[in-house]
Amino acid sequence: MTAPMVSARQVGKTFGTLEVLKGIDLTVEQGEVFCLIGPSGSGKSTFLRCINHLEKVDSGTLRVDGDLIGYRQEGHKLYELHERDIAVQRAQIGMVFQRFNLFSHMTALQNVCEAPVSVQRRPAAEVREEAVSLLQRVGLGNRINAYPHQLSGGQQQRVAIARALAMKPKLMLFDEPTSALDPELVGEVLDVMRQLAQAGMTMVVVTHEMRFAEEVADKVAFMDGGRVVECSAPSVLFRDPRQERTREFLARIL
Amino acid sequence: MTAPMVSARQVGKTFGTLEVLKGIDLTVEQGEVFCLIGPSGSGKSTFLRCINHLEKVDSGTLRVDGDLIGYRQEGHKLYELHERDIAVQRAQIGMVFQRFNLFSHMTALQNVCEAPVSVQRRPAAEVREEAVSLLQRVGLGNRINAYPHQLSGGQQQRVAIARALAMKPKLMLFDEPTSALDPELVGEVLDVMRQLAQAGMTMVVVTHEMRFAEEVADKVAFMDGGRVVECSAPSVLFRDPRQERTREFLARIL
Amino acid sequence: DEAITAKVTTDPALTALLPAKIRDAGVIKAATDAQHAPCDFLEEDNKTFTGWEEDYRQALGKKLGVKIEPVSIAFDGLIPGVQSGRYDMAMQCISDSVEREKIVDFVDVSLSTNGIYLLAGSGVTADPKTLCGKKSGNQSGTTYGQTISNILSPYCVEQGLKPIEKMEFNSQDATILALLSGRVDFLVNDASSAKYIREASKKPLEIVIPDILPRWINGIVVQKGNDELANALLAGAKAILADGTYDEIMKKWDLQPIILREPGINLKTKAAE
Amino acid sequence: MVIPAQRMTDRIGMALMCIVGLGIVAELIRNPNFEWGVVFSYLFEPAVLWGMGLTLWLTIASMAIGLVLGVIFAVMRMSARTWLRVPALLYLWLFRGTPLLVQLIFWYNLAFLYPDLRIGLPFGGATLYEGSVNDLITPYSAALLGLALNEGAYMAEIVRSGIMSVDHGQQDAGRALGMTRRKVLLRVVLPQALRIIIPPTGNQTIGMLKTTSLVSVIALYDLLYAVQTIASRTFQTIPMLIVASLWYLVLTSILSVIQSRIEAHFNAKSSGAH
Amino acid sequence: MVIPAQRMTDRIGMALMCIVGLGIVAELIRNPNFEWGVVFSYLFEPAVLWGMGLTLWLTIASMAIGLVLGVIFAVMRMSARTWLRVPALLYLWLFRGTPLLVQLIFWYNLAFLYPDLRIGLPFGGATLYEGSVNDLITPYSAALLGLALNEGAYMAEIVRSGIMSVDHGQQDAGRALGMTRRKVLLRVVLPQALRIIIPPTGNQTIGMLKTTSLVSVIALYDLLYAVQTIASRTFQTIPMLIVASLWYLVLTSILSVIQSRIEAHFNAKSSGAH
Ligand SMILES: Nc1ncnc2c1ncn2[C@@H]1O[C@H](COP(=O)(O)OP(=O)(O)OP(=O)(O)O)[C@@H](O)[C@H]1O
Ligand SMILES: Nc1ncnc2c1ncn2[C@@H]1O[C@H](COP(=O)(O)OP(=O)(O)OP(=O)(O)O)[C@@H](O)[C@H]1O
Ligand SMILES: [Mg+2]
Ligand SMILES: [Mg+2]
Repeated sequence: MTAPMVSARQVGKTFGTLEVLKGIDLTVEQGEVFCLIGPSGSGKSTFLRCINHLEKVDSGTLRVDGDLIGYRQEGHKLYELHERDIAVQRAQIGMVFQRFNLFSHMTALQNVCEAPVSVQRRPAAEVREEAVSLLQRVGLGNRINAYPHQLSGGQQQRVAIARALAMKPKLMLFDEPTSALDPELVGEVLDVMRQLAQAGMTMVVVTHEMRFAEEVADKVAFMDGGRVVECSAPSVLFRDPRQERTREFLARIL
Repeated sequence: MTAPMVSARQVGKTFGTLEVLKGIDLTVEQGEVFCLIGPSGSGKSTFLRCINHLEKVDSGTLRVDGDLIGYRQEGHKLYELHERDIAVQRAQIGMVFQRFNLFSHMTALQNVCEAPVSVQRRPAAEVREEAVSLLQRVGLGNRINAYPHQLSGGQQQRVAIARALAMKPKLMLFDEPTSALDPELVGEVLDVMRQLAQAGMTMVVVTHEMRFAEEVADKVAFMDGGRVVECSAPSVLFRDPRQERTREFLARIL
Repeated sequence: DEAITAKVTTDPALTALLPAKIRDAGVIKAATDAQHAPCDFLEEDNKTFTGWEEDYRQALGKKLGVKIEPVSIAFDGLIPGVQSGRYDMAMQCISDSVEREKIVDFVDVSLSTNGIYLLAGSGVTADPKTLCGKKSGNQSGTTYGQTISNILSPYCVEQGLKPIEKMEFNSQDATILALLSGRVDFLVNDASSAKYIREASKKPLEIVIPDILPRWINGIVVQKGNDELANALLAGAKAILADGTYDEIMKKWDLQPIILREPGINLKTKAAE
Repeated sequence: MVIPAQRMTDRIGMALMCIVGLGIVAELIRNPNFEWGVVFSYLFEPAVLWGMGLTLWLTIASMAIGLVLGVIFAVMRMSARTWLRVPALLYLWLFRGTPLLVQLIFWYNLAFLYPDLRIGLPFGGATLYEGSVNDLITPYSAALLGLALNEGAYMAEIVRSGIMSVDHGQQDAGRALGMTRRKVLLRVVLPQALRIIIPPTGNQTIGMLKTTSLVSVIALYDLLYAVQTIASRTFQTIPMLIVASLWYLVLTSILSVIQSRIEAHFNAKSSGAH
Repeated sequence: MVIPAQRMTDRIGMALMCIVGLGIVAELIRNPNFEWGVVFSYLFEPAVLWGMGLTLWLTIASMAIGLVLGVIFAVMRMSARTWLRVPALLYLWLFRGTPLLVQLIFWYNLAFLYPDLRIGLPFGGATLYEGSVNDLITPYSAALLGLALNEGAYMAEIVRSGIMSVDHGQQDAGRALGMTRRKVLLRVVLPQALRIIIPPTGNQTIGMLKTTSLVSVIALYDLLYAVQTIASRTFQTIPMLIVASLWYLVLTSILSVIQSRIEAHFNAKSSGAH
């Protein structure tokens, strides 16, 4: 029996006095595409950041591929991991941010090559070749030497996706990856994501693209006020939601 | 006969060697809601920035409410306006950016109050009252004292809209105003925009929300490669586009 | 000065007085701030030390059978340099005082007196009353300031006149510049600088020495308690005084009035006792 | 139960820090060469306190003027207009390029170069003021002139780096709201640039405390000069330098506290705070 | 035909700039008190050139070391670990808080406080080195030690302000890619911080050219000391200071050109460039 790719148990997170996550329970199986939807401020981004320990979980446990994220368990004690061990965990988890966060002093190509070369220590020539083909896949074959500020918002986000994919992660986290893309290009990117899903990539996607969620996701979770209100197959959640709150939310956006 | 609110004649713009706008001809009538759609990099943002002279037009003329923007005409000569005269023109044109651009050292309320007080020199108390009600209208009545970094992306963009509205502009420019908003909140904001339209506000909106364009816009222009490919009523453009390129674009996103 | 030093003969009995470490090295490390003509300054090449004290050191060294090697260092570094043992002695027309003798030992070898320098035709005379109410200038970190505030100014007040307005400058040339630009009416400096200051000034200068000005004793500074070295230096000083070398040097520099005929160690404290 | 990482490293680090710290303190107290008795006997000497007063006064005044000059010249240097940019560049070049000592001597002895000053209408018009430059330029005004003009040149670069750090979208937003460049600068850019400007300005201020000692060349008696005067009389150079250092440390500490207060204030507002 | 705004203002400004500029140049040439003849006769004096060599060498060496120290202490000061932060704060406090003059005298005369140095194994182990501190600390090493440690404290604040200016999202992105904090710092944050760090570092370097003159207190002869020595012999203070100023201006100009080259390089890459 393989462990689930992501398994969250009673995950809680507080910023100062603001309780942002109030006990999240979620399981993402291997190879699953898991979509997170919910209103603004419901904690979707925060939960995603907890998955690769960019935010420290305050209570509960979070496992990726069976390993506790950020901690080592011995008996009942949790020992926080050393930074370089956390880095090793993160290297296996790709992340695409809401706000691109491209390295602004590097070209598109350098952005994509940076981590495979400096973190995974793979040969530069090989990485470069792969990076070029990744950039072509996201439609930027002709802008590989442009700096981020020379690219439009849409172009920047596509570079960010290529950058995350270059690490060949076993799990990909997307925080509204298409929210800055043109509708015309959203399709292309969603295609890439679909291919990834078919190749067995596990993905957690925060998105407002309900059509994508309905079509590609294996499971959809609706979050509100730091809680998972409802989590089920998209066919169920979108057509026949159990909770009143979900119904309200969907009524307003569909 | 009233002059059109925006009238662009052969507007051209070049960045270095890159010709971004290749002669734009457009007319936006008073009280019209005018939507700009098109693929990434087609020059939509650039054209919008030309309307309030944030980018200097390289060739052609651009008039808002009958006045040349950024220039004064005498005979065949165009005299560039003094900066403070351009500022006066801009004060009458509201703008909402793709990337919020909230003043990061001010609270939401201060962001909204800043320009009416310091540019229009209106009494602070009166402005404050209006600002609070504007923030309530965009659903942020309870976050008026938060700084931008304490707000989620969606919340920030709503403050930005309130900030532009506070100037009581005669023309509003929106550059993908809802691209960072949650689907749930998009509706609320579009409602605000609808109300504005009914109150006679002229709006130029770059958007990927085709449903909004179809429903609210009086006219839709499709841009590609720095040119207006097609411009007509939404019913015509979306259902029965004349141009092959438009058809292709719409096919992919609808 | 080669011509003078050549005539000095080394006295092995004096060499024996030196501390073993110095005898072995054959060198006495000396610190000075070579920005003070005519005591210590550099020749045109800006490398070779010159000044009456340099000639004195060469003669003294020859007499003692060692080389006295000077190093130029800003004034703030002189005393810590001697205290830390980096330098065996410091010499830069340093005047002796009871207070200073508590920290270091002095081998006193010369005198000094102050002079009033003024522009020709300024109406100041050797009568100290003519100085009252005027602006004075002096180099900071020297005893000239005390001459003004402890002797001249109180004298003026005693006489029922206005005290002197004192200003200090951090180098001799800045002080002279202040006089030339009319910023001060007169300046107090070492009387021995007369020849040099006169030559260097672009305007004619006069020097007056009122009677009420005191005479100071100048000496070589060594580390406190380094009696062996102090005694050896004193013996050497007596020897070059006895054989006439000292007089010859001072004649060359036109400074005979400041020769100290009875050199000694810590003369100020001894005088106080 | 959650055990933080690197607890061991942290403990060893803390222990090491305490041991080394105590060692240094013990050494400072024990070593007789520091002569604490002498240090304390001169610490509150009126001449020293007066010197410190002058140091503090000159620092505050010249930093205030320097900051204003810095903003003006930073904006001029970044201007698209040649006739604003070139003078700013020349100013920066000249005042950063020559030693402050020289500038102070120059201002103070302006009378040597120009004995008389005549302010009048141009082209042989009426004389408005005529007099000796020495009367006009007192040691204080010369010191302030020299320090502030010099500081202004350094501050201009610091302000420029702060302005560069503000996202350009902020200016777009301000201008779109109808603000003039000037208003955008004052209301939007500078307040945000301040965060970046503060640390190097703190540096400059703390540096200025020490730089003011150069004014001894024009007959003003600052803190360092006061202790040097005492040291040159008593030859207790090291204890007297310790006296000055202690006071400088006190002033630096006060300035650092003020700086971190201001920084905390700005960080509370700004998105850069993490 | 398009006519740019403020053409009139621009023209008047340009004219004014030229007139004032020419006036100053004419005045400099005409006024006999500058004694250009004397200036030029001493300009290439070997002692002056030697002094300049030392000035330049000390500036480059101490800025290089200072920058490295600055990065290290900036990171320590921003660390969450008390035992890293506190020593960094103390270092900053002590080295910014005391005059460089005092630090130089302290290092140079360390032998006064500790005449002998003994490096040995702890707890009474074997002696590895034993000797006089004076032999170990030459004027050069004392100067470099003093200047670099002092500069490091100032650079730490500058580097910190640069690091603060980098958007925090950049660190998130780096860490999400599996980079350690160290790698994020070196590969992502510092390269972007450089843009903001360069102008104040240029300031410090240009300031350091002048600061090196303090080494005359430990028997090293820099540019300023060289001209002062000549002036003390010839009493031609102003011409000699002009000699020094001209060389400082030359060095400053070279540094400024290097600085603007580096800035242009970074601006070409960075989004902050507008
Ligand atoms: N670093 C922080 N410090 C304080 N509060 C924070 C921080 N980050 C997020 N928050 C707050 O936590 C709440 C949840 O934020 P989060 O970004 O996770 O929401 P979201 O669901 O991703 O919203 P959106 O769709 O608008 O991005 C919001 O109210 C936000 O203001
Ligand atoms: N300041 C600039 N300098 C150089 N090129 C620029 C600049 N601003 C925009 N561009 C380029 O001009 C083109 C049009 O950009 P614009 O931002 O107007 O496109 P857009 O239609 O708004 O695209 P998107 O939907 O991605 O925002 C793009 O190729 C972009 O890279
Ligand atoms: Mg989010
Ligand atoms: Mg755009």
